[in-house]
Amino acid sequence: MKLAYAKKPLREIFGETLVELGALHPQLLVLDADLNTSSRTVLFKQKYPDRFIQAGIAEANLFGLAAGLAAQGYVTFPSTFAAFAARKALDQVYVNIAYPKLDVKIAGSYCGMTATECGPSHNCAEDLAVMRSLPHVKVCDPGDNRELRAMMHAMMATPGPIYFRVSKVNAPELFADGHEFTFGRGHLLREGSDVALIGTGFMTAVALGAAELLDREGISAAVAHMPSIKPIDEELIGKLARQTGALVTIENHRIYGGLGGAVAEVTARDYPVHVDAMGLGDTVFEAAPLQDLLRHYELTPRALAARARALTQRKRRASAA
Amino acid sequence: MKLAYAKKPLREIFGETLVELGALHPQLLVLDADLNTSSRTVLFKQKYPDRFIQAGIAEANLFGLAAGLAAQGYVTFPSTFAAFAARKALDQVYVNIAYPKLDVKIAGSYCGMTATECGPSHNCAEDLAVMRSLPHVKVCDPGDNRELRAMMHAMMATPGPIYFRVSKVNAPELFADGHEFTFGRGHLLREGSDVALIGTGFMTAVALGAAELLDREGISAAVAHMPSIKPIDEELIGKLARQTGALVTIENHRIYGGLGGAVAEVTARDYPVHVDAMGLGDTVFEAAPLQDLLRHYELTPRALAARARALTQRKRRASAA
Amino acid sequence: MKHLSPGQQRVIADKAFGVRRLCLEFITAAGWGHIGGSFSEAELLACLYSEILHLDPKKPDDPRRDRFILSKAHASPALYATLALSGFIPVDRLFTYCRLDGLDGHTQRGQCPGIEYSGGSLGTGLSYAAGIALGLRLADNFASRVYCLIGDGECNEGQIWEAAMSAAQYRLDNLTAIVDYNKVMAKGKMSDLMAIDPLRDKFAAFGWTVIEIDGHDLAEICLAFHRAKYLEMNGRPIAVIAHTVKGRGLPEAEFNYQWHTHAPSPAQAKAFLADLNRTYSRNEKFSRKLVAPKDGGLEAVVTADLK
Amino acid sequence: MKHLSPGQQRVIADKAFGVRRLCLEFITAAGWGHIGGSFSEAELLACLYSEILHLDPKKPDDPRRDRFILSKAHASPALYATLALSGFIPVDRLFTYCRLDGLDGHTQRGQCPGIEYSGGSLGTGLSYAAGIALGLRLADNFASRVYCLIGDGECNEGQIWEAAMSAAQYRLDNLTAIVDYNKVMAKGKMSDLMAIDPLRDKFAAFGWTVIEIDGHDLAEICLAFHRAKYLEMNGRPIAVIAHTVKGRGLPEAEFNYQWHTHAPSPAQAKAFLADLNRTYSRNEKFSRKLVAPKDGGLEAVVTADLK
Ligand SMILES: Cc1ncc(C[n+]2csc(CCOP(=O)(O)OP(=O)(O)O)c2C)c(N)n1
Ligand SMILES: Cc1ncc(C[n+]2csc(CCOP(=O)(O)OP(=O)(O)O)c2C)c(N)n1
Ligand SMILES: [Mg+2]
Ligand SMILES: [Mg+2]
Repeated sequence: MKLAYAKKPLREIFGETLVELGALHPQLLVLDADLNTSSRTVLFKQKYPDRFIQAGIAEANLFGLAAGLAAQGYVTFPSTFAAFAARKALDQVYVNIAYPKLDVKIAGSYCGMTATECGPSHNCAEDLAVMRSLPHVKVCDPGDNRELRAMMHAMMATPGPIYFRVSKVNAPELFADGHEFTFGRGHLLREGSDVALIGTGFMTAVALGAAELLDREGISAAVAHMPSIKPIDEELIGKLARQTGALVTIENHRIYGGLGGAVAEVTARDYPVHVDAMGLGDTVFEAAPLQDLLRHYELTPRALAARARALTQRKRRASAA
Repeated sequence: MKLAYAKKPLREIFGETLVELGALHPQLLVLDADLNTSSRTVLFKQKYPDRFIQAGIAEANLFGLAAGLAAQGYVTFPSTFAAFAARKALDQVYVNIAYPKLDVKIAGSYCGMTATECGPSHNCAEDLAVMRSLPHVKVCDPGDNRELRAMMHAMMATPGPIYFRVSKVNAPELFADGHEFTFGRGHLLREGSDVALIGTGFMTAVALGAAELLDREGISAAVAHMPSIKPIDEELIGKLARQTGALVTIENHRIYGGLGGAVAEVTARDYPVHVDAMGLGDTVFEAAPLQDLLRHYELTPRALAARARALTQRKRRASAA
Repeated sequence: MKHLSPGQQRVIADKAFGVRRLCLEFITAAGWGHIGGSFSEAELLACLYSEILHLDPKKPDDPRRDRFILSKAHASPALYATLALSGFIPVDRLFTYCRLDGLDGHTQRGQCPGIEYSGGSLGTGLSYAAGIALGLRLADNFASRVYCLIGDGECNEGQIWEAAMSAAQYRLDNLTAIVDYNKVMAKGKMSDLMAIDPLRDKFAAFGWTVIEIDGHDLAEICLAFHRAKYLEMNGRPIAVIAHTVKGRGLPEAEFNYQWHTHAPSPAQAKAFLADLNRTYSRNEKFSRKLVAPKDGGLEAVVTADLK
Repeated sequence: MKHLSPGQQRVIADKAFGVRRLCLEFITAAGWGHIGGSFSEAELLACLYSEILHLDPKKPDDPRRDRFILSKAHASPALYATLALSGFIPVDRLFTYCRLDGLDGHTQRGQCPGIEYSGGSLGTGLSYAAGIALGLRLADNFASRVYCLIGDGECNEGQIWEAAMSAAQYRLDNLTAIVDYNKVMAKGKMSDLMAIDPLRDKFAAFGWTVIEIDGHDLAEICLAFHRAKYLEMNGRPIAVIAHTVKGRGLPEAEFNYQWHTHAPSPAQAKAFLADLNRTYSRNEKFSRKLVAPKDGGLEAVVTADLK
């Protein structure tokens, strides 16, 4: 199955959907920390200047303001780079938003390696683990433009804190119009019996590519997409664990406590099978163009196929023994 | 085996060991953020006033100063509550300390539920997950006074960033004089064949208690203590997985991405067995005395024994089927 | 400009004394709490809740209410006591302080009527208060005002200055920050640990109108808030720097960081009440017999299960 | 007090021009980089590295060296170019900017000689610089000074004020902060987004000596640093507020936030070099043919593997 790639990057859809939601929800406010043309909240700013709040380069205050506004009945979308939401302002996100369960929707843009040339100070390979470790916060990483849009619509019907990822990547078109997003629901994109590849965000495209490579050598790989990391689709994980007995996760994130960690926590509790987690190891995403980063850190269809192949062989040996 | 409990709380040993190390290492500096009599760095302050730096109530600056000093060849021990190291100053810990691998040893006191009456703003049930998600950072939670002391001595022989937990708890005396701490090394405290209980920090005392209760009903429970959470003792985890096929972890922390997560990541990758993670769920540690918190959140020998019993039964049913 | 009648003065003074007495009682019963910062803010809270804040205990969520944010949330005992003495919560509720399902050691939004903010992490309250003030503007609510009480040590936190900068940028003159300038933080004197002087210049340089007062003088306090409310609506947020005495009312605790966070024994509490009666020439008693709690901690829990 | 000879002036002016020309070249080659903030700081860096900093490219780790911290690390291109023109790194190294195993888009401690600090997260540099200054004191090193260049937008960050407060508390007069006050942040004018005026009053209220200069006037810059070094050793850290023009030298980029972070096409770069030659009445050329990189991104990687 040949994937088409979106003409518009995810961040553009983020901005457009904010404008769309702004028309439907007068209580929706957007807050920025001097990044609006990068995050694309500028689109909302142009349409609703009175509902756009510029907090300057002060992320702690950004989230404190968003919390105070939410306490008055507004639904606030404070937006900055993932690094500054998950790292710089984590205390404010926890104590003023997560703990009191306020209605704040946090968009972490330039997530994972997608700050690219910005280098390790901006690339953020820990936001999923950090946000997942907080109480009451839903954590998501959309796979394509339609899913991001559906996700943002779902947020407005879902009270409480939500963290979701945005990037400047042109995502593959995984889904058709009318695609539905539900918190805690994943999607089986491809059936398979030997191994299951589980992706989140745009990395699911890599999983689909790997499945194709594996298919060419007669290995049947299922592919699942997990846009909702907390809560995560335990049922789908269980189904794949039973069907294949071998899972490989791939994420634009460090391999500690993110998608791989969340999946391992579920399988270890309920369906003990092998889970091989692919992502960044105990290091940082250096500065480089996206294509070079994907290759250097071996987050490619070829690399994933190799890991999946090794795991299926291991599984065969184990069952043979 | 009846446990004796230390007369002195862990934090007192932290302060005393700083003084001890101060005499051995003239380049050791201690930094405080207006908490020295609580964290007990006050002992170092009294002994080495010129090597004690008061940063005031400004945790971001605390870690920035510690990084700049470390860059000049000092080994710095910035100390504050776990909540303010892992949350308030996470960006500084990441960008100025973890990423450049500076020689900073971060003591997170009042960890987990041990801020007790301070309530959810101070109790910190995410520090292990957060610190584990960062690159280059070793993460530890000592089980008793002798281990904390050994751990701090080991740090001085181990370059690079380290995060370790301290509390005001009187820990059980798990180890004898001369106990050695090695990063990545766990300890098997009790042999067992039906199930393995894995604890970290002072929660290992709860695991030992539970093993005793299980023993009374004829269930043979191994008990392992994991003071080093990153790196973690994969060999010991593998051994326990093979021997018992059923692990229960218990930690003074939320169950996402901490000890339970680290263990599940290892077993899922290499030794697929059941891992039941006990700790705090998707909520906060409310304000109350420690004994009430342990009971309310069901982090007691009885509760752990019940979970372990259920898991062994489940395992039996599975192997029977 | 409104002045306080002797009658009003008495009502407020009674409330301030009652706050101190109650704090002594329930902090002793809880075995935990912050006396120093509760006693330094007693008059400020008594004035706010008697004369200044538009609040109705029967309608604690009235959108047109004034908002009060205790950024220095560790000093919640004085706030809880003030709420009890102002009809928001029954006095008995105070004795659930730091118990499971009781009042939080700091503050939890919505945990009891009158608590707007989940606090405890210093430095976060003024941003939150500025957010509320901004929200009131966006809702065209010009009736309500926002008051935020911050600690002097808390002014070490950079976020206070981020919030200050933004409140000036947004021209939030419906926001009043009050600094409980009691000269002492948790472990010592501000001047020794991390000085914030000249504090007036700092707020002025950040675009605020500054009013400096004696934070224990009821008339000065009320006058300052009236000025803030009626005279200073010029687009600038208002900082009231209240010079106070940490632990005010207890000779042993005054300016003594060792009473920043420490609970007295029942015996000490009795002696402290005597001190209070002497200081304020009164003759009040505790409402109940005080017993110190004990926490057996980990050992108690483990050994109990193994019985 | 030392003054600049015409000869020294020429050397510094040449370096500042060279920095701009090189930045244009390697930012274009990388297809990424911050022109606005690099051009506003060019004269500041040229003066520091020609006349002020005690640094030896042959001994970049000499403990008695001065330390320079670029807190506004996104403007690293100008620093890298300055290091190249000062003998710390070969000019070719500049063309590895933003490539794997090349120079970081911000700065990485130890990645190349002369880089002391891993930066990119705004607000963190001044604390780090204060830590170094404190470390020098503890080591009885009174020879070395610490210079930290921060952005004006960066002054929105509360951590800058935490660091400022502590540097005054520690009496770090071996620390000089330089604010590149170019009036523009990433997405617009400071005054529209989050104003920091009156900046002089802010630093003064935080206990610093303040010197205000034209950040493009070589004589004024050097004079200010000499004053900071020789005249102002009174226990107060020194803030040099350098009034600059963001994008200085390129009419299109001056005070234009759209050139805060944006790489020109090779054609644009040529035109910009012409502008530079006109502005500074020179006639320099690029050292190599410029080609814009292209990043096929996710699609390129996935489709290539499926070939
Ligand atoms: C971010 C943060 N750091 C540290 C603490 C621990 N702490 C609680 S109160 C306190 C001292 C506060 O001093 P001040 O602001 O002067 O309050 P007051 O004197 O009115 O009690 C500290 C350091 C905290 N609650 N939050
Ligand atoms: C904490 C943080 N927030 C946001 C950014 C993204 N960012 C990079 S540069 C910049 C604007 C900086 O403006 P200023 O300090 O005035 O620098 P200059 O004008 O000299 O380029 C921003 C918002 C960042 N690098 N760090
Ligand atoms: Mg104080
Ligand atoms: Mg600027």
